[in-house]
Amino acid sequence: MRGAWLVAARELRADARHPDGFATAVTFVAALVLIESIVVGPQVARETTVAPALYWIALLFAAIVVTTRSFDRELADDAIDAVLALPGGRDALYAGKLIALAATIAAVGLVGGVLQIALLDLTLALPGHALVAVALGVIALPAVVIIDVALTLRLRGRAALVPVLAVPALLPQLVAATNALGLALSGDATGSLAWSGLLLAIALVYAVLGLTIAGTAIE
Amino acid sequence: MRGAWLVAARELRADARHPDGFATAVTFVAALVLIESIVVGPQVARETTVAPALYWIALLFAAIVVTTRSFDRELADDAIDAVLALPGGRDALYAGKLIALAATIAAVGLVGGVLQIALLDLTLALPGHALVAVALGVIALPAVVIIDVALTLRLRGRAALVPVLAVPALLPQLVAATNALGLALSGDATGSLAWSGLLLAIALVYAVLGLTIAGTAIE
Amino acid sequence: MITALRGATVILGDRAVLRDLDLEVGPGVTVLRGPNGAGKTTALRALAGLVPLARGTCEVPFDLLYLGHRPQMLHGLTVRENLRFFTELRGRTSRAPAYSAALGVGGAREARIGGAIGRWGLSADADRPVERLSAGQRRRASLARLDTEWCGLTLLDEPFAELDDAAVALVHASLASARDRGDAVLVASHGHADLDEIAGRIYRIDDGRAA
Amino acid sequence: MITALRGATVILGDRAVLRDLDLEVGPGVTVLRGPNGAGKTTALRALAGLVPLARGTCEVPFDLLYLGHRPQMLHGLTVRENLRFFTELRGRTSRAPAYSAALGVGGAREARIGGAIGRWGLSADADRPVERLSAGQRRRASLARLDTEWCGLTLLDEPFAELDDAAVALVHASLASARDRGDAVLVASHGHADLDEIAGRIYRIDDGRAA
Amino acid sequence: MTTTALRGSSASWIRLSLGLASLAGALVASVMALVWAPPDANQGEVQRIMYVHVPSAWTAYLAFAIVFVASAGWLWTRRRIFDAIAVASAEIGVLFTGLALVAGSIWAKPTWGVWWTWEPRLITTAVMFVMYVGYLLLRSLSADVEGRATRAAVIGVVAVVNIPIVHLSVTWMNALHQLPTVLRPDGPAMDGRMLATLIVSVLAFTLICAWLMVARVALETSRQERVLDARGA
Ligand code: HEM
Ligand SMILES: Nc1ncnc2c1ncn2[C@@H]1O[C@H](COP(=O)(O)OP(=O)(O)OP(=O)(O)O)[C@@H](O)[C@H]1O
Ligand SMILES: Nc1ncnc2c1ncn2[C@@H]1O[C@H](COP(=O)(O)OP(=O)(O)OP(=O)(O)O)[C@@H](O)[C@H]1O
Ligand SMILES: [Mg+2]
Ligand SMILES: [Mg+2]
Repeated sequence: MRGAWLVAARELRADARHPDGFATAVTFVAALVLIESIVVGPQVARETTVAPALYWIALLFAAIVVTTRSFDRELADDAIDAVLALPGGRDALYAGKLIALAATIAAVGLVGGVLQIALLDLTLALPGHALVAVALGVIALPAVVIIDVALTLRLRGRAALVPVLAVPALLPQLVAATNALGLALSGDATGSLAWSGLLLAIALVYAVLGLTIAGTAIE
Repeated sequence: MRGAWLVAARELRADARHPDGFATAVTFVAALVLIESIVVGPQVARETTVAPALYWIALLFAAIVVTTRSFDRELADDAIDAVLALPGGRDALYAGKLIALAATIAAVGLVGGVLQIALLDLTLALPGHALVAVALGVIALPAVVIIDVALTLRLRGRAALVPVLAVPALLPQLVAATNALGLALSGDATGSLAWSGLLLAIALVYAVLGLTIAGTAIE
Repeated sequence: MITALRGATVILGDRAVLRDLDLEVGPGVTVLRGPNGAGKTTALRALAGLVPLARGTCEVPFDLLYLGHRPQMLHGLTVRENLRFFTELRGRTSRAPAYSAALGVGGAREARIGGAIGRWGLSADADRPVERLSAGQRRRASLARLDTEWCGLTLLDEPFAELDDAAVALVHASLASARDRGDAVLVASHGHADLDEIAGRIYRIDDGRAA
Repeated sequence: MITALRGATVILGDRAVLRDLDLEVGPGVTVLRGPNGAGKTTALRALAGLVPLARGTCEVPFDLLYLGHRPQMLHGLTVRENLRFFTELRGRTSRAPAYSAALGVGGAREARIGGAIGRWGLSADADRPVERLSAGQRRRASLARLDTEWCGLTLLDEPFAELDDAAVALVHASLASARDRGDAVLVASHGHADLDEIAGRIYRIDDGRAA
Repeated sequence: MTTTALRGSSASWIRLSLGLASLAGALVASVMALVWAPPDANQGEVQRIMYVHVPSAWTAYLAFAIVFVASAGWLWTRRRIFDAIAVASAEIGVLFTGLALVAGSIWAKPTWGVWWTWEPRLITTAVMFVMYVGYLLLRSLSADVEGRATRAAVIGVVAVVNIPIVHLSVTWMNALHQLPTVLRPDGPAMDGRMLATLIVSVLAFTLICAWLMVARVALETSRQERVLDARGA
């Protein structure tokens, strides 16, 4: 696992060099939240059950986007083969990308969340609890999506297959994250923390599962 | 323009060889409609204003997915350069992809529509009018998305950039298509046809615009 | 003169990759030499109209065949389907009726495609999708276009890369017959000294300039 | 014996690409020859653990350096950053403490990376992102790993592709010094007859079998 | 040669007897379901759909559990037979999930007034269906025997969590769907003849499942052998 930090640093350096990836992911989240709000109507979109759900769906798709982008870079000139041929390369690749992508998605989530609060004029009763929910909810996303992207690495139709594989697997996570954030919005501290606890459990399970199978999953 | 049909045939042949691309696009639409309906709740999702909006959003993202896939295939081994270096290659590429992708998206839209009707238990008052709306609404999607994908062809962050460029450009189209389909659902024949007329106009404008600038847009 | 770059300057990213380059391509084989990073690929792409000039002019003839660094075959289609697509597209878009006729239709065209496939040693792989081929096989498939779509002007970027000896000999034979037909071929290559024997003219560039 | 394939069969898609192949790599330079599509690349990938065997066995040593058909550098990072990443990662994951120490840390490591960049003629391009390099420059960057991460076993797939004469000579020098160190190098190549002079052992394969 | 011939004939004998047994089971179950079992006190005749709906769902569970075991077996041993079993049971599981969905929908229309509604069991069943369709899509996309098996096995291992989720989903929130009536801690709560019919239907479906499985596994192994034999050609 000692290589994980190196891979993460490499990932974040390439991202920082070209922050356009981050910028587009944020714009993507904003556009999705905006368009979905227009569709369901502003009253509905502001409800404390609907707003967090829209937020997490947008974040899930943003996670798919940044993960795919990260692996696309890896596929150019077969860069990934060089890492896979190193001892412990597969595990380092998974863990490193997990760290880097969780950090990126968390940043996208923070900016996207502030945007959504501003756009929909939401009042956040418990900001601290909301932060905890976002921080914990953000880990499981790359843990699952990385595996799905890795499984479909050189396949045609990857762009469509990843959501198909990831959405069902992340449904419990989406439900828990929506509830944790929704209760933080409406001011139910204990309820929010209980769901956040579940989020932590889900994140741990998926991360451990991912680390276990990454060796076989990454072709 | 005589090369357009050849390009379209090539495109459709490669797709037919691997219909999994189509299958995943359909599953993608189904998954998106499913998850969005879960989020906004079944009562809301069935409303004649909301259901068509969800449908068109899903179809827009499916269009982005199939178009990106189509150009990804083109980028492998620089295949696109060979077409661009041929006389009239750029225009043939745009027009050919427009034909092929409109056909593919129309097929995805039909299957996805049937799925949505079944899933949400919708009653379709005017099936004929709905078909017209889908047929016309489907043309503008690739007309715009192809240009956006072509503009971002070799850029990082393309996956996120395309929706950001396409969604605002297609907002009038989404509104018109949602209304045309919604009125067909609720049984207002003249209203639906009026919006379909607007859809036709939008499709024509975007297709002509696309043909005009394709030469410069495709790098 | 079939094509020429005159005072061509190309800027890619932060860097002037070609600077005031003059290059004339007439009938016969012209060779463009230079070390790695000299600008050979960029010069060919400029001639093919794939890279804009910041300064200078480029006379692009209507019809040309550009075989780039990578094999340029569409993944998902077989070798034969790729070759057929290119011949048909060229036949349809070419402004010279005689030329489109010469490309053949139906049976004649299929026969020529089959002949090219056989000549480049791809008979066993002709109906496999190109992404399943080895690097050398894919390069051969791309070079088979020399036989199916011969052209007044052909641009070849490192045609020998990835080829085994048998295939290298085939490229030499193709170059010789193009020269004998009076067509123009521009070959970019760093090594392959034996090219000099067949070359009518040799340009040397370095760092984007004539050297 | 440093590594070996025994009775190796590899099936890719619908096709048996290697069939019952035996291949032994000992200290010194071993050359793998064969025409286009023979299975050279696949044999190297099998040895690197990148392709599963359908039958047979492969003894992969813990540490190896695999330089494939393509340059394997991460786009978005510079040449120097790529080289630094690989050295560091190898130093961290290697089980041999002496080896990780030899890879150097801090100043010593940076000096070695700088030396490799200079030797492969990339000083002017070391701090440019790799996607802006020409094909030959990118290949040189990849080969610079021979100097920064020398290894008990090195697998080279067509190392001469895209290189100009100066760089070809550098590869030959690297092969000679690896042999003198007693390391094992396996080179897959179709041409380059001069490899035979340095080769301790030459395998010929065709259609996935020993030929 | 003799052994394979022997194995071949014994395999086809098993297949034949399983086929006959499934046919017999289907006949008996049909008669019991359509004639012998009493109509439901509240729902009347439509309730007979249960004898298709419930066995389909349970057979799908069984098939997906086999996918899990076989996927783990492949990842552990890399023996091809596990991959063949995994793909066979995944297809059968998708088939029977589809059947349960369709039968459930047909049942829902007269009893609930809609073909489909949004409540936990229905959603989770749909999600399970999509996930295993994804499994099959993933397989169909990759042509490499080994790579395909490994990719699919990863999903086959992960997707098994759907079974408990679907089963337990009725206990979440205010479910519209039938609460456990048979598989519940304090024993089945159902008319005796209905229960007997249901048990026979479940047995019949399990037999059909086994029959399909044996045939599909045989097909898959012969396919694998053909690919392996390409090396002799
Ligand atoms: C599309 C709609 C439906 C779906 C997807 C569905 C799905 C399922 C599933 C997956 C099971 C197996 C549960 C388990 O044992 O873990 C099941 C069982 C069952 N379903 Fe449905 N169902 C649907 C509609 C209906 C309707 C309309 C009825 C009756 C009004 C019904 C009655 C039952 C009954 C009685 C059981 C057996 C419960 C037990 O004893 O445990 N279902 N259904
Ligand atoms: N992914 C794949 N699927 C199916 N067949 C493949 C695949 N990759 C390679 N092959 C086939 O395997 C054979 C060997 O390929 P390989 O790339 O190992 O050859 P090679 O000796 O390296 O050839 P070259 O000299 O052209 O690089 C070829 O016939 C090729 O068509
Ligand atoms: N997209 C780009 N952006 C910036 N610089 C580039 C780009 N592509 C190429 N260059 C630079 O332009 C110069 C010439 O590149 P080019 O590919 O034309 O060289 P070449 O002569 O074909 O080299 P080789 O023999 O390695 O193929 C190189 O120094 C390279 O670094
Ligand atoms: Mg070049
Ligand atoms: Mg090779």
